[in-house]
Amino acid sequence: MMHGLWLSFLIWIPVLGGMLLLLPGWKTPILRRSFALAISLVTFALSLWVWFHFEDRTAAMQFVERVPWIPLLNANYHLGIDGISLPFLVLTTFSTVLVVLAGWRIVDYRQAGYFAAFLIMEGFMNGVFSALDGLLFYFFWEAMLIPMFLIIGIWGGPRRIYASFKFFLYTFLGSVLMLVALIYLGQRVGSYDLLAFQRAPLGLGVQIWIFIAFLVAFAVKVPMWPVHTWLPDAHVEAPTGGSVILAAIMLKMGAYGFLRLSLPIAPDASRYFAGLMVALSLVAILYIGFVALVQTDMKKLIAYSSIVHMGFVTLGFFALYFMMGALTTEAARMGVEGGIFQMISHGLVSAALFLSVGVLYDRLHSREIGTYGGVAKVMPAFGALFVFFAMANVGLPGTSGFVGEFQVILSTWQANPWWSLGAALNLVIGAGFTLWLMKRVVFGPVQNEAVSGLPGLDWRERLVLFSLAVPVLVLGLWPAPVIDVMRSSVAHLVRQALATKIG
Amino acid sequence: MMMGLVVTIVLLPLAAAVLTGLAGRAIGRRLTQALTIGAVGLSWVLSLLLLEQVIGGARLDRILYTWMVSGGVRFPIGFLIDPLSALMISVVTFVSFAVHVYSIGYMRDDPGEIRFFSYISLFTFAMLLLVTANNFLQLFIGWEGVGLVSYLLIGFWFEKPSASAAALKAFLVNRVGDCGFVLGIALLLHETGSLNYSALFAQAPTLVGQTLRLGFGLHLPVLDLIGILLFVGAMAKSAQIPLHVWLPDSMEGPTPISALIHAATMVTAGIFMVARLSPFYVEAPGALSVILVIGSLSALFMGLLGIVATDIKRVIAYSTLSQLGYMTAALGASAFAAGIFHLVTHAFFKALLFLAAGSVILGMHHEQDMRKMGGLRRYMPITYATFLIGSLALVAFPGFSGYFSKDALIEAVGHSRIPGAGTAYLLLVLSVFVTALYTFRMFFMVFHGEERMDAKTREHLHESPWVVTLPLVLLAIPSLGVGWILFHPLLGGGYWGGGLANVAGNPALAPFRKESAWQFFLGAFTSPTFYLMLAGIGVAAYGYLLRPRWPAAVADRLASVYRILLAGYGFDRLYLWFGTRVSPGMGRFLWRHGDEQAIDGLAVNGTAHGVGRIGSWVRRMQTGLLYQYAFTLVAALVVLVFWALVRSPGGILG
Amino acid sequence: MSPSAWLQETVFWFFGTVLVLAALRVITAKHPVHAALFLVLCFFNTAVLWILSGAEFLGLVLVLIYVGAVLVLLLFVVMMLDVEVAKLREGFVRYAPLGVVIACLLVFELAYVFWAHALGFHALGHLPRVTATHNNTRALGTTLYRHDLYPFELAGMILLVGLIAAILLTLRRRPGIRSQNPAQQVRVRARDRIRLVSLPSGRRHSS
Amino acid sequence: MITLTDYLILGAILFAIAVMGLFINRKNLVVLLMCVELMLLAVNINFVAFSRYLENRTGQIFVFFVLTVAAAESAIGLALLVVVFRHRRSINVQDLDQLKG
Repeated sequence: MMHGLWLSFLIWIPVLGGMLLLLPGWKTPILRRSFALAISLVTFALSLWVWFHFEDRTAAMQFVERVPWIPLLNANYHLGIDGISLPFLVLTTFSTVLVVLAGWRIVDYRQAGYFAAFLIMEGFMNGVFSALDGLLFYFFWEAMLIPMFLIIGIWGGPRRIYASFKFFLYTFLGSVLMLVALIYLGQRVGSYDLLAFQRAPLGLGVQIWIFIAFLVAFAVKVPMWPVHTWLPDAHVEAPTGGSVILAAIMLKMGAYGFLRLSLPIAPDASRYFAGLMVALSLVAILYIGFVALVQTDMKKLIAYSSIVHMGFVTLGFFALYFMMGALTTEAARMGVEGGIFQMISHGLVSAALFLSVGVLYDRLHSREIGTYGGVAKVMPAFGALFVFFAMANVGLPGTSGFVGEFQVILSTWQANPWWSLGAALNLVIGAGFTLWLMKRVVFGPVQNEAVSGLPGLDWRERLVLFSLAVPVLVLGLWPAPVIDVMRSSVAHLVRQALATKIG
Repeated sequence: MMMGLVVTIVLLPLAAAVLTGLAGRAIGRRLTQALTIGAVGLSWVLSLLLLEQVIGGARLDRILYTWMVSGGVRFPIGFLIDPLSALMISVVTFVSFAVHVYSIGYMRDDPGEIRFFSYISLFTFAMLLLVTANNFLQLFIGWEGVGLVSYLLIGFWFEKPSASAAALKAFLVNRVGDCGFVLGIALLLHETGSLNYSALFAQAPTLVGQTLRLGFGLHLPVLDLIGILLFVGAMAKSAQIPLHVWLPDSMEGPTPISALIHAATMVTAGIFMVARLSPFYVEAPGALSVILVIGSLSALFMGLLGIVATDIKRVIAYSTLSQLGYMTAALGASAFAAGIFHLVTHAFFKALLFLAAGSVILGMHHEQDMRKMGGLRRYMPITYATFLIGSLALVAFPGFSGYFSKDALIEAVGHSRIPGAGTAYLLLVLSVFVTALYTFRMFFMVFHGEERMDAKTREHLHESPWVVTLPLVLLAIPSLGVGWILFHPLLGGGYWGGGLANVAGNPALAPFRKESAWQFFLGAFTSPTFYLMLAGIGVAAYGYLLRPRWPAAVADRLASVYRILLAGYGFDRLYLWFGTRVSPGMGRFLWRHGDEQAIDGLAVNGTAHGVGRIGSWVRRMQTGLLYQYAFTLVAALVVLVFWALVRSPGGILG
Repeated sequence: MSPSAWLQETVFWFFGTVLVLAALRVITAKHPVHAALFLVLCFFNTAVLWILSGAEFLGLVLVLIYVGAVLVLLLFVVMMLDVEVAKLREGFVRYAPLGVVIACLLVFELAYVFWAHALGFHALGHLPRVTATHNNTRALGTTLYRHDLYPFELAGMILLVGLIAAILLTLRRRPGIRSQNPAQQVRVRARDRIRLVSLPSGRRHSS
Repeated sequence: MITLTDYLILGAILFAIAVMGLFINRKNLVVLLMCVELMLLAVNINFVAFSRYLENRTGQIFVFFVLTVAAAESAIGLALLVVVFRHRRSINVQDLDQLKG
């Protein structure tokens, strides 16, 4: 198993790079941009290195680093990853590269700050995914809000102040409760080691409170119905890059929190609340699906579609308590794996969709669906890519969007056929809102002169979209590598989640 | 060796599609055509090789690679080659090849030509993936793959709003089916723990009699439920009532597509799937009954719609619906071989009809309304002849391929003992008349009678180029002859070698065991269906050749029926209402009232406003007058001390 | 009862009574100057009581520093300010009952605490006698300069801060009054004061 | 004999009078200051008495510090009073409501 400072590098190289960008004295903007790109590429390469040196036959934490941090509280600078966090690390570093590329020419206002914010955020997000200490986790969790808050608030649209505050307060409210729960656990266990939390026996009453505290924090982040309303606003107002990171990574934090904290630390409470969680997930899938259908703003529509997809994720996680029949643990594992895969796929696909909308927005400065029509005629390559990503969003087999949905539907049936039906209805509703969007934006007659004068994709946009299309396709045709990486860890997690900690 | 062969057959069209799709503009249209046609043609040739091997007894059931292993369940990609899939491969590649060639002429002036060729190659790949699958995952991938290409091709002329709407409709309706399909897969995974066909076949007998508790007092037999759920997918793909609505609209796509996808291959995927799973379906008689009823209903009622349609392609589309109904009914009667037999012959003659219709449309400068045609036989002799062959095959004129498959099919349903077979038989026999009526109505309206087109069109009327007529001739040959060749091997059971099952003791196909094609041909003249068919042709001739005013009079007399038929029984209107009124209305309600008013208004901004309001109320306590603060402080002190005294042991009250 | 005890008790009761009465007058006096003077009386009485209980140094300090400095300062201020007394006594009667009630309640509660032994001082009784050789000042000094040196220094610092703050607060620069600014005087440079102007030499213009 | 209780009661009475003073002289800032002085005095009496009772000088040390702080407080308080008076020509507490929310 590997050791060394790799995770620290993943966290602090982008943070330091971002800070360097903020220093005055950069001669030209191009130099600054190139530096940002270089930093993000280096980080991405590092994460790939980690991926290839990861040992996927064990559920134990790897690349562990542990240094005393606050001895008074027995909190440690404790990092480590398992098969659940690894894919997210790579996803984070990958998305950041794309965001830097996508913002290359588009952002001209306070460019240094823009790139710096993304780099710093990347570091913190990596921190969340690799922290194994409760306080450290909380530190990264909150720290990453700040760059995003600034990104929406400074480079956002006209209602950016409302949106950024809504985003911040919503998420902050939840995480404060998480802090309370973490402190309680820290006091009780005597350290903030997440793994120790996972091992500590807890009574059902205590678990329920802890679960509720975590739930509020994570449900907001996921976001689950009914605490989802910050997301459409945040997405609409955020700049393209912000939307990409928000959709691709930030939403995953909540679900990741469920996996890392809620399920293993409070398994009995999770069982206790599983019915509620499943209900909320199904509501998200169906209710939000209908809401998405009537959106007239492209970004809003995609934002709502994100909520739907995250509904699948939570459904996959929490259905595991209801599995019955011959395939109990198998189905539970399949559901969790499906949820995780769905997150990764959604990270790629929604990022791609937001980037695609960004491509249109950069040209006509409108996100209204009614402004467009017949884009495929004018920008054939873009149209093809946009439709491709839409198909991935719909969950067409052969794209990554299919895999997770398929796994979740299959596994949910083992719990309750009706739930499975509810989830499967998204095949229709999801296709409805996504393809209706395509019909109105990409297809149809060329709507107006503005559209007919649209310039095609430049090499940079092409590069960004293609580099997303490739993993979407490859993971759709061969999801095994990602599933293999997480298998042991998921099996371990399911064992923890199904065990009891009472007494 | 065989594996390599299969992989080559399947991947060749994909390679062509990817190459032309990505670099089509760079390599030009000539090379694009050459590449795709070459690939599909090669696939066809190789498929014949494969067929030969299969007839020689070779079988293949192997995994190519593991897609993933999740939760201990293996999701494989692999191939199952047996007589059924080998037959399907050769039909698919052959029709696809013919359509490829035909498209050179048909799509000549279209700016999207390269895209078109790339699409149909991709389609061929997806369809091959579907028919060669040995597991449900791959079946589903191919299933959705053909759906995707169908979507893209219906919306090929995406600038036409009606085309993109039709594409969307097709996709959504198919998705409804997929919903059932996926759930069916989930259930069978639940029961068998595997996605392989073989596992299902092996375990199906042990599942007989087991029920699934669904809550609400529902206890359904597992096998029937699996069968019905999977069939829901087939209903959408093979356009059976009530999920048929997308197929008539799909005629918005280019005509070669209508021939390839919406007549010959893709829509038969559902039929193929049921036949593929026949060893399982025979254990689920309840599901078979459902299939039987739905199929026979579709056969008759979709045929009736063909009588009133005026768009040449729509008539053929309705006839496709009806014929698919026949096949479905055959499956339901447990006469799987008859269904597949009809599938094969139908693929040829329906593709032929569509391509011939395309040729007509090409000649008419993209006019599809039959009321503006007439007398075309003089201008387009080859098209006329081939169209006639196709029509005769369609109405099951003795000797033509359609006769062998369809009459055998009807007879098989008649012999079947599946519950519902009696009614189904009646419906099917009735629709023989209907089929003949609408087919020859179309035939006479297009090729005979007075010339109703305008002068300008007439001037330019001429026979289509050879790339168009060659496929017609190519397809006319099997339309004529394939019935003779295939009748005995397919229905006699010699070909299948146990590949297709039969419900135990069901005599549906028993009469054909020993019959030869010739004997069956002779039997035609004693069967009632033959005379019903003649009657249909006769009525068509009367109404559209001899007394052209008569049909309008009949329509007037039966105005209400006519209106119902024109509206397609109202399915479209119902779905449209649901799709454009109910769902968006619901969405808008949930959005405005749920999200914006309840959650955002009350909970989120409501909290903020509430805090503000409480603040402004509490603010009044802050008078800024120090003595009031002091007073509060002291008063609080008094109270606190008092409290402490009360609480302390032996306090004031104690 | 020994004579000294009797004496002590008499002194305590006498001065205690005067203290209470004076305090009452402090809060009821019409004019703030009177109030201040009664406050001085209060402090004197308290000083006596402290000396009685053996804290003679503090008693002295109270008289010398507090009365001598602080209260005199207060008196000065009161007299300097031209205060409208009548207006300030508005509502006096209205709030008096409330004040009396609260005060009585407070006294009752506190007395209850002391008498009912609620605090656990079961031996609340006689104070230890002070020996004649006891030197309170020395003892206090020892403690202050040894034990509590840092707090002591800190107290000094607090006084200094209070001093500076008071001066700064009341310091006012009236416009139109010329005053020196030492800082400016120190900072001054030659070129601020002298301007060298190169005038054309005394040649006459040729007109 | 004078007991600790006597001293404490005396302090309590003094404190109560000071509190009462706060209420009935609710407009005159100067008298309010004086009342605060009275309160501190009451507290100091208690300190001294306890110091004697427990034979512990810490009480007296505390008195010392309280006196220090009280002196500083009244110095600054008076200074503020003067400033307020200069600005407003009044020391009526009712006029000083800038802290209102």
